[in-house]
Amino acid sequence: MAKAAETPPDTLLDKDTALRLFRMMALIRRFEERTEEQYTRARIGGYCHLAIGEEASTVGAIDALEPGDCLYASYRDHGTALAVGSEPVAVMAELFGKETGVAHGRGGSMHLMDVQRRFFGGWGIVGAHLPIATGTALALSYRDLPNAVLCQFGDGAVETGSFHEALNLAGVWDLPIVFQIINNQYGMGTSVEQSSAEPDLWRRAAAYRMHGERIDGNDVLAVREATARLMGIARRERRPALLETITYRFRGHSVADAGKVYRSAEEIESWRKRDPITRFGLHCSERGLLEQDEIDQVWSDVAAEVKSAIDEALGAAFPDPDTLYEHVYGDSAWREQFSRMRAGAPFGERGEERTWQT
Amino acid sequence: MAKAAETPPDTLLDKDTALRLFRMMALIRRFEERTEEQYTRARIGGYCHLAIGEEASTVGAIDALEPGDCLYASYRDHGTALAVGSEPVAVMAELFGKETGVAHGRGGSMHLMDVQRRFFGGWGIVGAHLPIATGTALALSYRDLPNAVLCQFGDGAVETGSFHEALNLAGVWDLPIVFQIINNQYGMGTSVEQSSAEPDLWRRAAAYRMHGERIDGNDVLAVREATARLMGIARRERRPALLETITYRFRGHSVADAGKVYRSAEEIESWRKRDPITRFGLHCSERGLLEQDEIDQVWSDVAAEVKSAIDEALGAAFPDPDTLYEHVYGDSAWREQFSRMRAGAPFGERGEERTWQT
Amino acid sequence: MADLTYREALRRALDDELARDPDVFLMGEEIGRFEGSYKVTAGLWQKYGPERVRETPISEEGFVGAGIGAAMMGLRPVVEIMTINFILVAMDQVINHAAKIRYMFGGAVGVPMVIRTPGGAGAQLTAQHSQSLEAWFAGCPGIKVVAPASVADAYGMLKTAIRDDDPVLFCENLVMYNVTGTMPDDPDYTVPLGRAAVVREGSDLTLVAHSYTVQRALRVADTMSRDGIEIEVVDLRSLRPLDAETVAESVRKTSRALIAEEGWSTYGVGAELAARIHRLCFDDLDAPVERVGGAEVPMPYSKPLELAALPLESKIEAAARGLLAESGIA
Amino acid sequence: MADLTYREALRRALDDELARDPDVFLMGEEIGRFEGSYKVTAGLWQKYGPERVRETPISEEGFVGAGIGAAMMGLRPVVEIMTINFILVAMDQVINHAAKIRYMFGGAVGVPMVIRTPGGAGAQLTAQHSQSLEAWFAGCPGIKVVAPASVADAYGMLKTAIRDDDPVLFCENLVMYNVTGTMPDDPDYTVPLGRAAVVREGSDLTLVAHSYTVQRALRVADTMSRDGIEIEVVDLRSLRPLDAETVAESVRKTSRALIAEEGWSTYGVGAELAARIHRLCFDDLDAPVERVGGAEVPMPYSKPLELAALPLESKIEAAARGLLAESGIA
Ligand SMILES: Cc1ncc(C[n+]2csc(CCOP(=O)(O)OP(=O)(O)O)c2C)c(N)n1
Ligand SMILES: Cc1ncc(C[n+]2csc(CCOP(=O)(O)OP(=O)(O)O)c2C)c(N)n1
Ligand SMILES: [Mg+2]
Ligand SMILES: [Mg+2]
Repeated sequence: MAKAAETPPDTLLDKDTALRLFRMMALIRRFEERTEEQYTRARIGGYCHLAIGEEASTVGAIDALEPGDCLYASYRDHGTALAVGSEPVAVMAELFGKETGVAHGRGGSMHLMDVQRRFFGGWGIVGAHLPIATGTALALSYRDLPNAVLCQFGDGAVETGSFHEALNLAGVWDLPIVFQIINNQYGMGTSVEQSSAEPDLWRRAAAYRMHGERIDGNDVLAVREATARLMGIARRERRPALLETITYRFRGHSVADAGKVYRSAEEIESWRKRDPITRFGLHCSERGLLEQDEIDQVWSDVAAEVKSAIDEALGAAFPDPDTLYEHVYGDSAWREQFSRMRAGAPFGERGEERTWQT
Repeated sequence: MAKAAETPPDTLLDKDTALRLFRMMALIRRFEERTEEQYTRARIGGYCHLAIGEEASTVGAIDALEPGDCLYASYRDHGTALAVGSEPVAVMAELFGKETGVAHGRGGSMHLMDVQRRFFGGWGIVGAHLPIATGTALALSYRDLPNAVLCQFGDGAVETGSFHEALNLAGVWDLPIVFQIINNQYGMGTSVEQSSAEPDLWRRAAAYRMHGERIDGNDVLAVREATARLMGIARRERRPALLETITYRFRGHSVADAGKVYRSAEEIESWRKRDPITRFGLHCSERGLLEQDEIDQVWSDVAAEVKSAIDEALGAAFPDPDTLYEHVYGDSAWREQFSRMRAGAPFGERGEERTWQT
Repeated sequence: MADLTYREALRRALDDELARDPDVFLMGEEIGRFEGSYKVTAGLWQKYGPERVRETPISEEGFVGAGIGAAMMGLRPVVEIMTINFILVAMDQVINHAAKIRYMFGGAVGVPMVIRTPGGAGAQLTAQHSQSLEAWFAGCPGIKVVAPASVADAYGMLKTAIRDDDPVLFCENLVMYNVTGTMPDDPDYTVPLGRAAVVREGSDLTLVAHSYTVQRALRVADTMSRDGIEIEVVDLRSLRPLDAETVAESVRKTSRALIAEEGWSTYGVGAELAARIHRLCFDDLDAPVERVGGAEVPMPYSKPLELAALPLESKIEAAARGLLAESGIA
Repeated sequence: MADLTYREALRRALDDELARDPDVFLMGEEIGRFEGSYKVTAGLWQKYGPERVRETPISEEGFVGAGIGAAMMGLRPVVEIMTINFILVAMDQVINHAAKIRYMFGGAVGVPMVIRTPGGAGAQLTAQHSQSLEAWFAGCPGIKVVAPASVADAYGMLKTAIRDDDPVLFCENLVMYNVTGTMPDDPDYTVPLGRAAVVREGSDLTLVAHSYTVQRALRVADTMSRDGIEIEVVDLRSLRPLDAETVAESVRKTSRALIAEEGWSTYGVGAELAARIHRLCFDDLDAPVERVGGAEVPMPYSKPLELAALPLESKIEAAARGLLAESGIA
């Protein structure tokens, strides 16, 4: 197990990389803050799970992916989509439920994805995407492709049966997959100690003879190094791994939760001091990689980018209600058959059979 | 981890105990052999899973239970029921589907039980009774009772999500339960190596900060000692444990499986040499605990006992088909309502409403 | 008579039963400190402590199973599944275990457990969080399935369910929680399971619904009443057993039946009900039974699509008018 | 035309598709060395190797999920669930995932996966191993549910299902495996999904069934034919989508409909069908649609009880005669 303090050698870090990582974390932070605001203005519906504070765990890991690698995430996925490279405007449009959204407005906040970029989604049933991600790793192996899967999920997912079955399958079948626990220390209001008989979650790997490792998830370089290393082993040696990145969510579980009943103000404050973005900024300026004015410039750039994403997404069209039945099934014959169904009537019943309109 | 060779001190063993253990294993062996024969004579239907060869794992563990302890088992449960003390005739009657069977003919081979003796069943969905057994341990703890639960299952069940969720709950809630893996090395035709990323199944306990231990499941004394010790800890300290007993089934998975495609004749033969009953008999005679004529007497006694169980069970009545709707629901008002339903008609429809008979 | 919310009525029923019977305990995710994802259990953890209001990890299969095992010992667990969508990971425990134990074991042991869980849609929660799956459970012998649609029923039926000796799936609805209504003052008030109720009388058409859709049905009836059309609304209340006789009685009077539900129509609650009504009222019907349900799509996120998918009042009304037209009333 | 068993027809379809398309692979418990619990995959592991005929641990949730994730990459997994009873532990993967992915992701990715699984009862397998749960899946948008009842359909529909771009639940039946029938010689023979078939013509009553119950229906029709009563038997073949029009056409001719199924009637396949028939044939029916299903109990072990619970020919015949009597034919 690598220790939290073991920041990887700085040789890894050139200016371009530093800027890219910093910029992406800043973009996500800004995007999430404005998302919260858009939610309170009722432009976004449903659940809205922010990952403010967890940017290093997301960005560090995703930055370590190579072309052809595949990614899965939980519903707390706004940052994931951005880190993968999806256009902020397409992500915001999805949150607004617009036709130009990444999922054409069908998925919303919890189900962002970008199959072109091999981001296979944001998923809403805790733990359930682990077996699915495992199947994608199986497909890579079946096709003898040189890539691997990164599957991210929360600490709460570790207690689901799906976690166990997925890790065992990955282990016994030697699949190229890295399971990343983004341990923000709570599943809604339940602490890891309360939900896990083994609160050192990384130790669960041993149950599958798998490599397990815990790192400081607020250290973007540590996350990036560990992910790159484990994904490398997965790609080359077809050996899966479990990576636990310790982080914290500053906000509540969702926008509806103040996040204060189950944790103390001191605890939150202590984590704010470890803000991954501030910390990485400091790291970079100390090492002369980024000047303060460059940092300031990034912040104003991302603010502008998010603003224009919002503006553009606001102007986009909602899906046409007449397309309601599209995409239930794939092949076109079926699509046609189902598109003529009358909304609300039993399946397969045709609108034109009735004289009255709905 | 206790080693396979560490047979517990003989001081544990007095003549009565030796006789009781030997007798029970012999009874089970004989009962199972005759069951197989009854099955081929079509007096028993459905699946029929024999545990010939596994007697020490069953008897040793169950002998360690104290009054008030609760027991759960898988569908391979004929020996379990006998070991618990259910009448052989009631067990055989169940296999014959008779009203006098332990479950009044409703459950059959896979669902034996004896609630009076706190044997809470034989269960047919692999792994699914582990959470249920955990709930019974929760009830013991809730009621502050000084007992514990013994939950037995096969090696195949270890890969189910239920295993993971149950062990985690037992661990995080400090429940009085011992999970016993009766590792007969195959789930149907699949070997443990093939299905488990960690084939040392006992090591899975560590994932729940739980004590894990593997012992020779063909050594009835070792099984008894380990179970007694771990159940003692569960009772007194409310600490769960995982106990793996290594054994072997001489027959196929069920009477329908010859059991030879997936394992070699040599392998089977090598295990026959480790027959738990022969071995315990030898152990007892070497130590002067049982004379050969006593052993012979046991074998002829149990043969007679099984024979009379068969004879009596054969003579018993089948359930009255008119009782079909009994026990779907518990309270009597409901029972009455449902007993008037017409078989085959939608739920709640009354027989007398129709003029024609079924 | 006091006015309160559906949520508060449920909370009181839990509180009363916890106080009344030491064998009753609650179990579920976030039901303690967090007060329940939808706040139904607010204050109970503080009042009864962590043993009787037991917070669980995210292990539905595990803790539904644990509820069964505790119930087999005579306790009366009330298990909360945060929403009905998540019960699918515990489906085996509910269907293959809770529902079958008493029978399979020849009557020797029962499972007096309640599973409380809200279903429903309408808040843009998308495909994995917007389902109404109760019909599937209602098709399974050995469990009872109820779905109260009023404040008084929420209170009275939850108490009855907790006292019942068999597993009861107690279906709540996300949109109902804030609905207010009156509740009888009687602290011993209970409502028997298995009986439908005529919640509005009318002569022109019988509109049958359950859970939140009853509220929609009542609004449709009010609207159409302004045009002189009187709709009789039947609240099913219980899906298993199904009180088809109360429905049939109404249909015999009105000669027309429309069933509305939030779930998918095909193989849904309305399918069974339509089959029953036709059977029981074959000579009374002026037109075939009509059904309105949620559009048969995984629920989309975008508001205009979601609205197009929901069985809104406008769609129920259109179907009612269509049915009346079909049977000669314009 | 060759005579072979339903089991062998399935095996050939798998063999043909494995040979035809390298993206097709099989996955499930005991399907390799052990040749499948019911021997449907016999010989395929030897022929195609362990990558294409993948044996799994007892982890239905895990490997159904893995099938989904592989299908999202464009592979065509054919997953075997040993019996439909065990699919309940993977229900979340089927309903919340396989069925919703294409829609939820705006059409960007589909799940071309087949889940093969046998249901049915009759061999004293008891409550946890005797269910027919297909109606529940048939109620879910996003999946297709089929249940072939003949050797030719077993072959032709399995091939079509494997080539389909969406998840298909392919329901087999334990009792069917040894049933023999004829199969067309054409190696390109396929059967489209979603179409019912009239498998016996008749004028007096339409008897609708699916899966093994079609065999029972045909026997009942033969028996009653000796008394001069001609029953038309419709094999549904597909439960989602449901070809109600083919059924209705038959009922318009016979004026009477009886639905038989192995599962529980209430909220079962027959419920939906009865609702549809009444709707489509309102003016044609001489009597309300009648249903026969498995008794609504967890299946008991004991033979006399099991026989009492099964929808045997005698019960179907009695219901048919009752229906004829009710509508004036004695
Ligand atoms: C199977 C299931 N049960 C319950 C829920 C409700 N739920 C949504 S998020 C959540 C907490 C998850 O915590 P964690 O995995 O730590 O992720 P985090 O929210 O911290 O990112 C719960 C219980 C769900 N979505 N799925
Ligand atoms: C969830 C589930 N999947 C599959 C089966 C079919 N099945 C019955 S027994 C068995 C093997 C179980 O092996 P193991 O747990 O080792 O017990 P053993 O038979 O060796 O006693 C399987 C796969 C089942 N009953 N339940
Ligand atoms: Mg978390
Ligand atoms: Mg085994």
